[in-house]
Amino acid sequence: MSFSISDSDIDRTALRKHLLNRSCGAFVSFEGWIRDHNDGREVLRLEYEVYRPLAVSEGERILAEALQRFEIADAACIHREGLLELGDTAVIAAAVAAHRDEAFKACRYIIDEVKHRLPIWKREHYGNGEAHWVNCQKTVEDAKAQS
Amino acid sequence: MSFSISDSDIDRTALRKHLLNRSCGAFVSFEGWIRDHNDGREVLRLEYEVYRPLAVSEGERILAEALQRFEIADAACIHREGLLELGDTAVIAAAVAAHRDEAFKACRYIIDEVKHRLPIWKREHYGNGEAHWVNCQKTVEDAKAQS
Amino acid sequence: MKQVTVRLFAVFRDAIGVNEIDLQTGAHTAKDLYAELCRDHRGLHHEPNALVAINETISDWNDVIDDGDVILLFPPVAGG
Amino acid sequence: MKQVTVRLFAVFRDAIGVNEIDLQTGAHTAKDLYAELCRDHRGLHHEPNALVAINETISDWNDVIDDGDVILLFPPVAGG
Repeated sequence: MSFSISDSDIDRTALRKHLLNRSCGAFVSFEGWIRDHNDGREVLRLEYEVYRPLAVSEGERILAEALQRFEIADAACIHREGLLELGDTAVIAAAVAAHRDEAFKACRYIIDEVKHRLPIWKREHYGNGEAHWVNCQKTVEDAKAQS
Repeated sequence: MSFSISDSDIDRTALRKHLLNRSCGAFVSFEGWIRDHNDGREVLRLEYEVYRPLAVSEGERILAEALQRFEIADAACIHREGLLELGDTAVIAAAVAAHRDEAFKACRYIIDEVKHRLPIWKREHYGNGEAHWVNCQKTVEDAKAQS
Repeated sequence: MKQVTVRLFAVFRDAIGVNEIDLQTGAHTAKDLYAELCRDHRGLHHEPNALVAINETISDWNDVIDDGDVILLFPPVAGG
Repeated sequence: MKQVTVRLFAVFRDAIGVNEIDLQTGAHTAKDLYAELCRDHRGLHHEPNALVAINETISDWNDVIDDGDVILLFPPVAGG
């Protein structure tokens, strides 16, 4: 079981090797990639801000929950922080199990929880030079315009 | 979209690169590994026999179905043939999409169909020197014992 | 009588010891042909999940076989 | 009155322009403190999905804050 925050390229080969297990027949992994659009706007790059102390402890808790809820042998997750370019991998989550059903369910559980519970914030940089924090009802720019 | 049968190690890096797409935020992959046990028996290695002409056309049909049924941008699958050792990757299936839900569903669909529809047969070699074809009600040894 | 070629795979091939049989048959459907082969060849047996392909197309067991057909007998598949 | 430290992240930090505030407050719960900060700081606003941590533990908005607490105000998260 291993959760970490990384400020450089995610090493998916090392993560896979870490999970290799001869009693496991199924390996499922999810990668979140930086895509060039969101909500109809062109995205140039992304910035992740992470509050590491709580992100790591909460990430480890999510992996422990996955191990308890599903018949898996192991699980791992790495999340990036800092500035990311199009096509970069922002997050990878993976689970290994004897059988595929449990590996799929666990991998899905991990990435869903990671997206909802970790203190991580994403700022999108757009083609027109603007940048907004994602998931916030108001952006700083909106707030200033109203004040 | 790419389906293939391989008689050497699966190149997962090339498969991932083939699917890389800047309009996609989600990449889900499944790997089937050779595990050291099945139905309570110790497995030493596995042998895959593939009837290539139909395996390839049926594999391509499965990928086309996945592209039609799910909101994915692309999908790929590689299946091994020949003798495989413990820990080797027997099959890899992957899908990319704007959003993770569709990528998970498509990847799951592909591997489920591949396991049920492709003319591929698996022979397990056990610790006691025996070898049996998997999924068959009777093995050749059983049949001979009864004759 | 029809002249057909039957190709056998995996456990079916191992059971008979050959991977191809040319034979004259009165069998009407693929199912009939499979039953005939199980009768005539010790070791070959009925597998409920076996599949059949006629002339390189996955087919139904009730499909009719014609003179000159190539029939592929697939034991239960087990990919992945 | 209690003496607390508030740490701000992402859009909240950008809204105020500082990442930490030491203040005297009469606020009873974390929710009260957040409301007080929104009143006193132009730009800071109520986010329904904001989270709060008290002394490094994710907490409930109704949890009581004590003298000396460090309160982390998290705008809606967006990992992955």
